[in-house]
Amino acid sequence: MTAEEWQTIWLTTWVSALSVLLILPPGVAVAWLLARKEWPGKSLVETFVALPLVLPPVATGLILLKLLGRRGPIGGWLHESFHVDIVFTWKAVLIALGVMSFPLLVRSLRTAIEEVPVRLEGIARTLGASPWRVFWTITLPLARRGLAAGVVLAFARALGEFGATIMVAGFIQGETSTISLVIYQHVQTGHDHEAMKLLVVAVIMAFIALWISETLSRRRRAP
Amino acid sequence: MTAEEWQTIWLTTWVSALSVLLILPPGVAVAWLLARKEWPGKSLVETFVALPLVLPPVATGLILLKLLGRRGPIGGWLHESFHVDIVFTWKAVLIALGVMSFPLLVRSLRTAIEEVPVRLEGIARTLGASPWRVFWTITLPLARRGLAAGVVLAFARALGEFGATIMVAGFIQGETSTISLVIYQHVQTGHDHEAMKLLVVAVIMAFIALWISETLSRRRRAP
Amino acid sequence: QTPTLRVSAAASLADALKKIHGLYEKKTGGKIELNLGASSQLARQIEEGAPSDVFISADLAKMEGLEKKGLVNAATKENQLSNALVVVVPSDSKLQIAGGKTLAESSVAKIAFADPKAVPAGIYGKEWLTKLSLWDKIESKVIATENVRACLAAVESGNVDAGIVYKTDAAISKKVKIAFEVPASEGPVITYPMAALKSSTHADAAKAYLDFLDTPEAKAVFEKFGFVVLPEA
Amino acid sequence: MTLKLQLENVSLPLSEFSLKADLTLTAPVTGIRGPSGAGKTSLIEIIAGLRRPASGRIVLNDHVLCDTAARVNLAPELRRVGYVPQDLALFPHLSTRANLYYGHRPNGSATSHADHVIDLLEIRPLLTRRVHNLSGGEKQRVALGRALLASPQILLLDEPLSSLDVRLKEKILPYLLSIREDLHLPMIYVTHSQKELQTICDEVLTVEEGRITQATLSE
Amino acid sequence: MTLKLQLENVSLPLSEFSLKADLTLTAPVTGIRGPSGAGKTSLIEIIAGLRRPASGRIVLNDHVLCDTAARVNLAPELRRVGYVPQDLALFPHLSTRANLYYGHRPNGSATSHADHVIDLLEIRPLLTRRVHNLSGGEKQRVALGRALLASPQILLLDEPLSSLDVRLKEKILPYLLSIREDLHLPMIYVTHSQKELQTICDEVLTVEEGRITQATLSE
Ligand SMILES: Nc1ncnc2c1ncn2[C@@H]1O[C@H](COP(=O)(O)OP(=O)(O)OP(=O)(O)O)[C@@H](O)[C@H]1O
Ligand SMILES: Nc1ncnc2c1ncn2[C@@H]1O[C@H](COP(=O)(O)OP(=O)(O)OP(=O)(O)O)[C@@H](O)[C@H]1O
Ligand code: MOO
Ligand SMILES: [Mg+2]
Ligand SMILES: [Mg+2]
Repeated sequence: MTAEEWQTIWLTTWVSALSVLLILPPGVAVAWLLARKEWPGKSLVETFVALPLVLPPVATGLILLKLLGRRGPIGGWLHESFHVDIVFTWKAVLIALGVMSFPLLVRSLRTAIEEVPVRLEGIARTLGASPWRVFWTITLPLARRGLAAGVVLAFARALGEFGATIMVAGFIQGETSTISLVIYQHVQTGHDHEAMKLLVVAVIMAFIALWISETLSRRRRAP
Repeated sequence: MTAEEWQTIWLTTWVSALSVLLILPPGVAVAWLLARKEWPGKSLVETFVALPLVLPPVATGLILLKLLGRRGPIGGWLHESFHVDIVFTWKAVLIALGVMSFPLLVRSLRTAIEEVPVRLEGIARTLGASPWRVFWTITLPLARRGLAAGVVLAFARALGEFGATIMVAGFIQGETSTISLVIYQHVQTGHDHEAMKLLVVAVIMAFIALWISETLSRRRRAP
Repeated sequence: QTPTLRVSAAASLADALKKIHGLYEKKTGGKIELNLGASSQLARQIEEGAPSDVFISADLAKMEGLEKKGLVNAATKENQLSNALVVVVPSDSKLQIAGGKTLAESSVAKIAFADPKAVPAGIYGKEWLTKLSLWDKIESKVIATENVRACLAAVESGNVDAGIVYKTDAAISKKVKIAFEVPASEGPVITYPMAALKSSTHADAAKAYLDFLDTPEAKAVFEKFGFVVLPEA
Repeated sequence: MTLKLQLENVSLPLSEFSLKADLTLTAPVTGIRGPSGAGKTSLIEIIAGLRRPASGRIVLNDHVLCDTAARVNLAPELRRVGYVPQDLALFPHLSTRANLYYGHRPNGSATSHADHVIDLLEIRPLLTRRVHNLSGGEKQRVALGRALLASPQILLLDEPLSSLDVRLKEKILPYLLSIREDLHLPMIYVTHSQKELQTICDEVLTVEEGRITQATLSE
Repeated sequence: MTLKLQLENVSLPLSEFSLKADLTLTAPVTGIRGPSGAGKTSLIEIIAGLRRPASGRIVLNDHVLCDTAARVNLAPELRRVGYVPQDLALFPHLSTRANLYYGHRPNGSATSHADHVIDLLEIRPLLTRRVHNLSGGEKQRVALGRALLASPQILLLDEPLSSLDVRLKEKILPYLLSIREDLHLPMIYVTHSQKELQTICDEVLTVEEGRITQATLSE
């Protein structure tokens, strides 16, 4: 492993993990709203959430670029107000990974929340628990398997994301060069050997992530 | 909509749907084996199944190309023995889509199967049902929400897949030109207007797929 | 009866080739299946045995790579098309680009390139600046993108000061303008080599197709889309 | 504390008939009996706030719990009921202890209230166990303990002793009696056992196909 | 058909103690009683094949159900037991009818056997209902019906009447008695009710902390 490769591995690890962490709170909220509430426009929000899965990644990337670019509505505002640039920095990688894995987290978690018996939530409330406490102590723990599955899928997707990332973050060694981008570059230039090396690294990272999630969920598994 | 666009929409629809259909039987089998059985090498198989999610799509595409190309072990054999070519035909699209969406199906379904109480399966067996019948009448129906989520995710992913498809199937109008590939092409050549049109079509298809799965699962929802 | 041909061509040729294929099909009655992609990706596909009759690359390197592997019917190879390299800036930019050296100045902080390691457009750009001994100063400012289109989009976004693309690509976007056209004398010779492939089962038809691209009506189309047609060597 | 629970024109459509309740309960312990499927559980769950009546008004000690006309339906957590459901509904992911203490509200007087309940119900050895492999009777005692520890203002017991052996029944019944006397905690007690009705109840309601009749105990 | 159920040195570790069984049952109906948490359900589930003993041998009418030494453990579906579990365990995704008929095996003699059971248990009006909103007693009757319709060779009943009202109990008990007489279907019957033991059982086992003692009914 060269120093550059280590840098790539490290960058990919923390940016993927951070992106999953960042989408967790909104992901949990959206999953709950979709699972437990009926509201007008629900199907639209659902479709909207699923979009990054349905559209080719370049298209998602292009949309993000248009939004976050210095001339885009969000990027422009950030630039004017805070002198912060998103596009072509690690922040853009973070956002691209988050957006691309969001649907996977939400769909898994939502399905799991739907399976939690409303009755248990009701019983918990007769015992004096507020809806908020019920959510944290009953709903979410009972949906933990789906949550774990969602997190694993989201993290895996973040590791593999390429199309949207390169569009919005470019390929900048050390700043935005995730494993996927580097593998792509090696494949493009015919450096199959280097590509293979990083491929193996990606596989090992996936293996570790799966293994951690297995171990965590096994610890409290009902027989 | 031009005739070509209709052709693209139609091709995408059937090839995505067919790919999901084709991965269903092995997906269900693998999900069940992962959820219910302990066996050596299980973690390896798990990682292996997750690979197409973790690797950048081009890498998966390249691997498929190496396997299925006329010089590859599988493609070569098929060419020699049956004069069947896979690469650059709709068959390659089918395979690429199936491989890319397989992990999503398996992970969702597996999580759902793990949630099915083993006790109910046991009770069903005391009533004389074989493990096979128990699977079809108890396990799978109780995991139906996870199955539906898996199918939706897989189908959505099939609609959006680009990197692996273009590698192994190329872009050939009418044969391998899925919506994703055509959108990419339009983006490439600056035809943003046409790209947008197909983007909307993809969104509508996703909306319909979600709506169908909603309706199906709502019909038999427990309150 | 003219057989169906599969042509693998660099994505930047998409519009021109679609038009020309219309003419070809009308004239010969043969059908063309056009496989569009990045040149590097097309080369990989051909290497791995994907069925193809003709390859049109956006640079010489990809074609040579295949030639070395013995996949190209060398007799049919010709370098007939060319393109020009341009520097684009956002259409409302006040930046004046007088040449390569402006790019090395501090007024230009970030430049988008189609990946200079892999994508032809970027490789040409790098060659040009290397020739001017400016590459070392510029390399750290480079934002590598996946392809030419992404490079344009990067300029459009306003997050880079300039980008290097083909002249034909610059026409795609209204949000960028050409600030500088690299003179043919200064830049590398951009060539789109084309050749029939050895694996082709329709060698004659492939040859006939390549000849058709040489006809005046085809050349007119190429020129209309901004390509430079090189004189016969 | 005396109980005054008013159910005014309460109605809840069930599959074959509607449950109709229009009565005032004032007895410290009201027994409820009636054939299987008569509507006993439904009645209790309306009071607990788990089911919403189609119409009617429920007032507990001048506190409006539910008033469909005024679109008032107090959330279950604000009703302070201690409900022991017929199906127990323990939280499967929590330990026995966590189940027991889920709604724990120390009741001012005795700090050892919880310990007392746990010993009385003989569930101390189970505290660290996961609930899914407790025996039927053990689960029932945990559900009863969970409701008691929440220091409710009214106990709703739906066949709370049905899976217990005679010795435990004869130990727990007097305890419930003592709660009634000492803590003045009103109860509504669903049971099929004539003996339990006679031991603990001051008044008995009979539910039949959704209709409720007040009856004397002697019957 | 006469019953001969041999449990030889069967042992199953539970959380506080081990269940030990070494006895032969020959009575048509064997009652099982004992304190809550004694091991009654565990014993039944070993016979049903839902739990695997750590050691021992179980033989039903010269048919080896389980023999840990020979690594034999007959699958539950081959044991032809009709098990009514204490927690009922209805299939939540199926209708009442589908639950009832899940293991249906028409028993040669009477084609209307199923109809008879359904009417006796008074569950005909429930047939098209989803099971999740049945009342407690309704669920219990469905679970009983489901086991009876499977035409088992032995009935394992774990407090099968605990949630039923007196009238239903007094209707179903005689039916179980008639099954015993007419169909010679042996039963193992767990209950806390002395009355049920006396009505239906020929012999009674007492389980206490995993130890099983054979007792006479008069006790
Ligand atoms: N959510 C519901 N929707 C429709 N019908 C219901 C619902 N819940 C219960 N029922 C029906 O209403 C009737 C009364 O049910 P309930 O649970 O109140 O009976 P119960 O008196 O508690 O009976 P048991 O003694 O058997 O527990 C039953 O026939 C039941 O099937
Ligand atoms: N899978 C298990 N693992 C460990 N301990 C268990 C398991 N299942 C039950 N136990 C414990 O073994 C003891 C016997 O349980 P069992 O369910 O057989 O009791 P029971 O006699 O049926 O009681 P009840 O009358 O309350 O239903 C209980 O203390 C119970 O907590
Ligand atoms: O036409 Mo290219 O191969 O994207 O430079
Ligand atoms: Mg009830
Ligand atoms: Mg028991």
